[in-house]
Amino acid sequence: MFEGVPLQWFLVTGTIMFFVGIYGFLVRKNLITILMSIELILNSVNINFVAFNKILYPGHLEGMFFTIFVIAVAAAETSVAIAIIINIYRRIVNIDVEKMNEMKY
Amino acid sequence: MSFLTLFIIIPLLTIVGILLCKNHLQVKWVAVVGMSLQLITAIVLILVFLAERRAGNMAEVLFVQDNIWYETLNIHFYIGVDGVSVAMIGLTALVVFAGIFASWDIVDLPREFFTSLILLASGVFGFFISLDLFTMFLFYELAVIPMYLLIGIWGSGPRHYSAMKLTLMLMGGSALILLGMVGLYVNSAPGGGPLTFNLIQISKIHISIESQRFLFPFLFVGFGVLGALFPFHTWSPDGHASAPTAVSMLHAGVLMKLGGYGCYRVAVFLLPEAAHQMGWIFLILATIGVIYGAFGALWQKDLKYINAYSSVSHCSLVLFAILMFNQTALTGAIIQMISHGIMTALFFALIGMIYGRTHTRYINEMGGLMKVMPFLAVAYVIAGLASLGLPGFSGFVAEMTIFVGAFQNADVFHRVCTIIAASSIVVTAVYILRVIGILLLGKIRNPAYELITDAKWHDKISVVALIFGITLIGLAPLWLSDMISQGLGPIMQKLLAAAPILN
Amino acid sequence: MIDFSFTALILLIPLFMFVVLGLFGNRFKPLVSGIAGTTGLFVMWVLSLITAYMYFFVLEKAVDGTFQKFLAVNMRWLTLTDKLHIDMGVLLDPISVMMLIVITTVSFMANLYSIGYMKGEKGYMRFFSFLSLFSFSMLGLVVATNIFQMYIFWELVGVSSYLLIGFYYTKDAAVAASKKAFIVTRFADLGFLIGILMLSYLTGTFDFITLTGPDSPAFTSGQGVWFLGLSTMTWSMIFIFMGGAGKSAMFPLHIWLPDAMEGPTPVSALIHAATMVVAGVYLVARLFPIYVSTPVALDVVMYVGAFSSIFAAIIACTQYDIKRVLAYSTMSQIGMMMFALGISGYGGHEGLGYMASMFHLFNHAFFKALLFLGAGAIIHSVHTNYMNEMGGLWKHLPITHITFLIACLAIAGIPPLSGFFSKDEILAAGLEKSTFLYLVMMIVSGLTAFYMFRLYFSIFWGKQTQYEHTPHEAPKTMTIPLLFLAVGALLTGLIPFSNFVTSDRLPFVAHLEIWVAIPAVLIALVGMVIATLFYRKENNLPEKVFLALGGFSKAAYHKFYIDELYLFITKKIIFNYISRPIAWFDRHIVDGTMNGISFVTNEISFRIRKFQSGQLQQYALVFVSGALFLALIFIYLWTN
Amino acid sequence: MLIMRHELLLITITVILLIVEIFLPNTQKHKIILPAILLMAAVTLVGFIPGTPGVLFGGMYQSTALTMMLKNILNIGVLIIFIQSVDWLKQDQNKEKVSEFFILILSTLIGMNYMISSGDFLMFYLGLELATIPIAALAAYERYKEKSAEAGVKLIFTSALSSGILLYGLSMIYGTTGTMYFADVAPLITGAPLQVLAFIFFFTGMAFKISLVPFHLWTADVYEGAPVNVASYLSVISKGAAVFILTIILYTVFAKIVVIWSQMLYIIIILTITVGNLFAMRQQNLKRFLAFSSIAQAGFILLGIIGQSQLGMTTAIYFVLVYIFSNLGAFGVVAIISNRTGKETINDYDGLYRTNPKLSLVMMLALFSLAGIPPLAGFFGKFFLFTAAGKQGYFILLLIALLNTIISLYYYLLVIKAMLLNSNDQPIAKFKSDCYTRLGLVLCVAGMAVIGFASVIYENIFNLSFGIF
Repeated sequence: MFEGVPLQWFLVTGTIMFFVGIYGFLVRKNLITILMSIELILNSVNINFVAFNKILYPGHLEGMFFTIFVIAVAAAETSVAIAIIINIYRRIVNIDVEKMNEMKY
Repeated sequence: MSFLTLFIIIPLLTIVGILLCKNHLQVKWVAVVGMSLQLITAIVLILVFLAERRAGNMAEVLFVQDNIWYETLNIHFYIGVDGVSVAMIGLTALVVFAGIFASWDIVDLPREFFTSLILLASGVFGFFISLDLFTMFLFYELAVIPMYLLIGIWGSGPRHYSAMKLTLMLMGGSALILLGMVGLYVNSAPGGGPLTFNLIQISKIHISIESQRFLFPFLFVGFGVLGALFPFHTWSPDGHASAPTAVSMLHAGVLMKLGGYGCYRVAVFLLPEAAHQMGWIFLILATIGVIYGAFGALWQKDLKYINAYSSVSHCSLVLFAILMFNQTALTGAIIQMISHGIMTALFFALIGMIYGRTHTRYINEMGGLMKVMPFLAVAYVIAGLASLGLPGFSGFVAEMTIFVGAFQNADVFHRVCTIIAASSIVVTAVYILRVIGILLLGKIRNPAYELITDAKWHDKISVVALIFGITLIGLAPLWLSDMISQGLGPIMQKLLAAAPILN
Repeated sequence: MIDFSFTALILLIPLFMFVVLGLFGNRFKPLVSGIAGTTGLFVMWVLSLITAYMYFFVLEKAVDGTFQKFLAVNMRWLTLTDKLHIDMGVLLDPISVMMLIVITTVSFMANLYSIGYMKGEKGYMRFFSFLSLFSFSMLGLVVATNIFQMYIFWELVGVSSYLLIGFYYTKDAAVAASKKAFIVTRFADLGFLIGILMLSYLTGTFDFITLTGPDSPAFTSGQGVWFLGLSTMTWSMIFIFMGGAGKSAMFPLHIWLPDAMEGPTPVSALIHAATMVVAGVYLVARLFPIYVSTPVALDVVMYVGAFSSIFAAIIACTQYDIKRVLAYSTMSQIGMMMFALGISGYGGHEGLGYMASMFHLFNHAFFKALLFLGAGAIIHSVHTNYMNEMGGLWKHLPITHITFLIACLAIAGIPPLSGFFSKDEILAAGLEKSTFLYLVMMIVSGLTAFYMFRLYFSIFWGKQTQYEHTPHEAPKTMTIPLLFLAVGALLTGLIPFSNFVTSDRLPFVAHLEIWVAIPAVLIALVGMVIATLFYRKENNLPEKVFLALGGFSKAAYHKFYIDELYLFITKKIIFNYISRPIAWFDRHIVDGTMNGISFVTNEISFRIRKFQSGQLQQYALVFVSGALFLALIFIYLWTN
Repeated sequence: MLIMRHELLLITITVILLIVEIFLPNTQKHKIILPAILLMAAVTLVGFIPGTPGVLFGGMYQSTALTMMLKNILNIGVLIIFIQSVDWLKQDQNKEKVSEFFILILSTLIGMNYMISSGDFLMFYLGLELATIPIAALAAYERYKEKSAEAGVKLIFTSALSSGILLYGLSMIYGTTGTMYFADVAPLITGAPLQVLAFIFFFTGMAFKISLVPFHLWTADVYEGAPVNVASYLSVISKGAAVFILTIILYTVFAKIVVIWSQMLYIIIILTITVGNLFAMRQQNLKRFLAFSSIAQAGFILLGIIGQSQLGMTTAIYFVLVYIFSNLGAFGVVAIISNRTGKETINDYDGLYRTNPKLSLVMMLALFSLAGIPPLAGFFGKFFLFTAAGKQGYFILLLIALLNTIISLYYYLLVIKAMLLNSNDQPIAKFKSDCYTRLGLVLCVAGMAVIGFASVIYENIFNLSFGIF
């Protein structure tokens, strides 16, 4: 269904997503939303992989596989992250990233 | 298996013995036995060496032992001695021996004290016998580091500050040395073939002038820091002032000699052209150091500071002589190292003993000690006379050899430096006599000192041993100077070969 | 050819005595050590007399009729370069043999004297061991075979003088004096050393025989102009003379000599009158051929000698401490010797001054030692150094009185006593050189006569002083040396010196210059007469004259403020303006730099700590920007 | 199947531990400690049996003598950590989650092993994540501590970000080369700007693991917050593994753009060493202190990598080996003391020698070894690193590094000063450490003492490693 859509579009989309993700990571205060922006980054990566695979190297499916694995790993990562976040929420009823600065210098 | 390895094995065994000891007394006696063995071995070494030479064995280095260690890096455990290192070993053994007795009264953690002291000594011995730059550097650092603990734990005054300053400055020096040694290693095989740290091999090849010019300052300054090269000498006064007796003895007596020896054996020997080209810079520094140290000593009130500055002056004289690049001056440099080593060790030993009795090191708080402690006082006078270069003591031999040698350089620059340096003997006389006058002669200022006792037996042993060394060299220097100047053959060939390349 | 190697014993005996007394002296009774030391020196004395006899009368002369100059003993001590090496040995030639006699005689006498003089002193054996050390070093100096051996013993002499001056080490004055003596001479020795370095570099040898031989390298090399229009050789000889001037207390390096009188009197007699202080003269005489080849240097010797001579003579007239008077007279007499060397030429009658100088040295040793020992005896009995606290001692100390009088006559140059002859030769030689200096010397001898008899009268006659306990004559051990030396002072002048000691070792006949002698004697008599008028009876003439001369006499009384000048230079300039700033510089600049480095490092590490803010997002920012930064750099670098 | 020996063994024991864990009642959990250690020891030993090199999964997994050796090194390190952490695990608050510690550590170790012997970026990525994520859980291991949780957050989020960036780089590599296999990628690396960008993104991912400046900021906080043994694990094992794989990839995959990455390393080395030292100077908490010192050490390791030659790789690996022992020695002492007394700052250590001489001796040796003082192994490691860099002609870099060694010596001496020189009216009380801790420390000291002199170790590493040329 994507016939004729040039590669650049995908890449541009991916790049935008990537930097949106980075931006989100840098500015959002809520740990959950930061987690979401990480997901954005990973998904931009996925888009790249898939697009490359589909358009440039349609021969075999490395990119696809990679994407699948990335998704899986992301899930694992997220779960651990959320576990820790919950743990923190239990103690200080708050998940504001800026509160996480007990250790510094 | 050359018997030189004994010089490393004996101290290590001594350390093991000390660690096994039950009580303080045992520790001391084990240390004494070990170091006496070391001294005997050193004397035997000197005799055997002289015998070998007399038997016509003119090899560049004797008693060689060469075990391959790191094959792919071509690092060897390669030891051997020539006249110079034999002399230095003799010095070290004597000073360490005296040092053990001088630190007889250590009560706080004696086991640790003697362990680090002997560790230091083994480092020095290793440095002098090793002919492979890697092991040389290893032993060098091994000798420097225990200093920190020795000064920091058993020292006096601002000991933490001094210890830290001393260690960091010396380690800064060794950092430069390491850079230079790596540079030598990299340049050690210009014609292809395996790179090597082997000092003798490197001395045989010709390193390109550019890399020589790059490496020489690092090596010379690096060793110069330990050799109290102006203006890198500033660790010395504080360090000596804070160090306990035996440590000052070993440090000024032996450790500072590593600097001079390294300057000669590594920097000048391996990089002759660069030495010829850049020597003048360091010659100026050394000359300044000679005068500067003497005048610095003139103003001090603290015995150890006085002696520290005079050490700066004498050690700068060593570097000064090395930079004269002729056989006589170099011989003088080595003799000066030995002479100053014994002499300053004697000084520090006496200062320690006096301090232990009067609990002050400020000369104008003492006075008239000649009455209450004749033995120590007379010994101090002897040390003083030796240090101001009185004939019959080693200092005279060394200084005269240096000056005569230095004066053989015909150009005005060297002449002027020589005369300036020579004028230091007057200043030396002034501050030595000033101290003797205030400290020992005159009336006893503090009535409390009427009750002071004279030297104990262990004090006497260490003092007498050192005085014997001074007078032996002072009265019969011929064997020593011949032994040394034979050892200087190779470096002279290189220097002479280097001179025409430049002119 | 006789084997003279036994002369080595002359050196070894006192060395042995020194070691034994120094190490084990405190085991013996004091008296034992004194006697032991003296016997040692006696043997030494006898040996040197034998040496002198055999050298001058038994040993056949060389083919050209000169006294031989040869190495009795020689051994390598230290090798410096392939050419230069220091040897230890014994060189025999007329002057060294003459000095042997002088030194051994005087030191034997002084030792004998000290047995009585030092009785009951603390550190008796220390004193005798030091005396032996001194005799050893002094002998080693005079028999030195090469200039470096001479330098070595030169230093040893200096140190033994230091030890002996500071013998009463609890007296601050003594300590200060010894320090001063050592440092001043040390400073002079620096010149000596530099001179040796230059000379040895130019000639490539230390050896005296080579240096002073007929075809010495010193005559040819180093003649090029080097500095201030003088040749290198001239400069080296001037530097060497600096050393000699220091030891011989020539102006301006003389300041240590008067203070040196803080030492025990026998020491003053031995070291600071007879032997050590003439070492400078001996040095110049030893290198005389080279000095002759460098006339400028020789003129320096002459002028320094002449000036010091009159300078000291003037001061001597104003002092009250009898030992200081004697010290200044010593300086003045040595100035004469230097002057005599300075005006002398080489060879035959040209070398009259040389001969005269040596002759005067020889005589001076006797009568000056006699004067000092006499003064010692006086001080010993009246316990004061100041002549204005004495008077009328002639009936208390008959022997001392007689011997002292003889010595005074001798030094004043009254015939037929020894001083007359040598002084006559000096003046004769001076007259040949220049009239002006001749007149100066005349004034000096007049002054000499004056101050000696001023001393004599105010001690033995003058006012009748009451002493708390009546003075008594010194014991035998002290009077015997006095008598012996008095005999010496009477007779030594009759020795036909020019038959033995001459500049080229070739005997010649020096006859009495009657036209020189008469005015010299006259002026001496004038001096004596004035002294008699002033001091025979107590009167106020001296004060009148003193005041009449006003500022000049005051300056003379204060030794022309030379000491103050030195104090100013050392204490003020060197300590405050050199040493102190250096110490400050070292603490604050050099050390400060090192501490500054560490401080700066600390400061930086403190400043940059805010990067570790603990904020997760700030970390991320740094992370990302770091990545992008690298990317920027390297893509940029790569594209061009 | 023997090709995958290491991984399989680890997986097996992990599974065994899991099963045992299930059947153990909560009060009995600590019984698992000894078997776990023994199993690990067995695995470590088995690992030394020479195996047959080969490839699996069509080259995604490749096992060579080199990788086996690297895995063995890691195994030894992990074993020591296990032994050292016993004392800590036996505390009450950890009673019922003892086995998690072992299981999580082992799974990260598996990840590292896969990462090391990966022949393909996919395998590499999987290994990387497997090696990272469980550590976050470990960092937050002490639930009751707020710091611990914070450490977990910081670690997991930063690692997620870095792996995201790394992945982005990988995607571009894929885009430019069309393959993920190292062997196929290598020839296609041309240094086109996109590839350079890709490489840099990839590199930041690794730099995060090795904690190079400026990607290091998480390190100190995580080390401080996490339990000491986890911190030591982070500082030696995961860092070491990352160094190994980075070296391999740089030398194989990116060999063609060596010009670029050597320049880049040049900058990063200077930054890392200097910043690490400057921060370490001022630290009071020993864990933070060791964190920054380990950052500086990482910079030194890069000196070997920048050597580009067989010598360079050898020295890097050799130094990691030395560093494992030295750092574990230091961490071991910190761990036991903080377990027994809860004291972690340098001032608390004042006068330690008077009360606990042996411990402070070990600490001193470890610090000296880190500072590169002979005759300890650290000296040899540093010297060889410098030789490697010098052989490549990086003398200015060398000079800067050497000057930094002085700073590092300074702060190591600060700790030694506290222990030996300073006096203290209430020093840490004398206590008797259990046999596990002693064993662990003895192993470390033995390592520090032996590795330097036993040149055979170095020679082995040398024979297995390779250079670009």
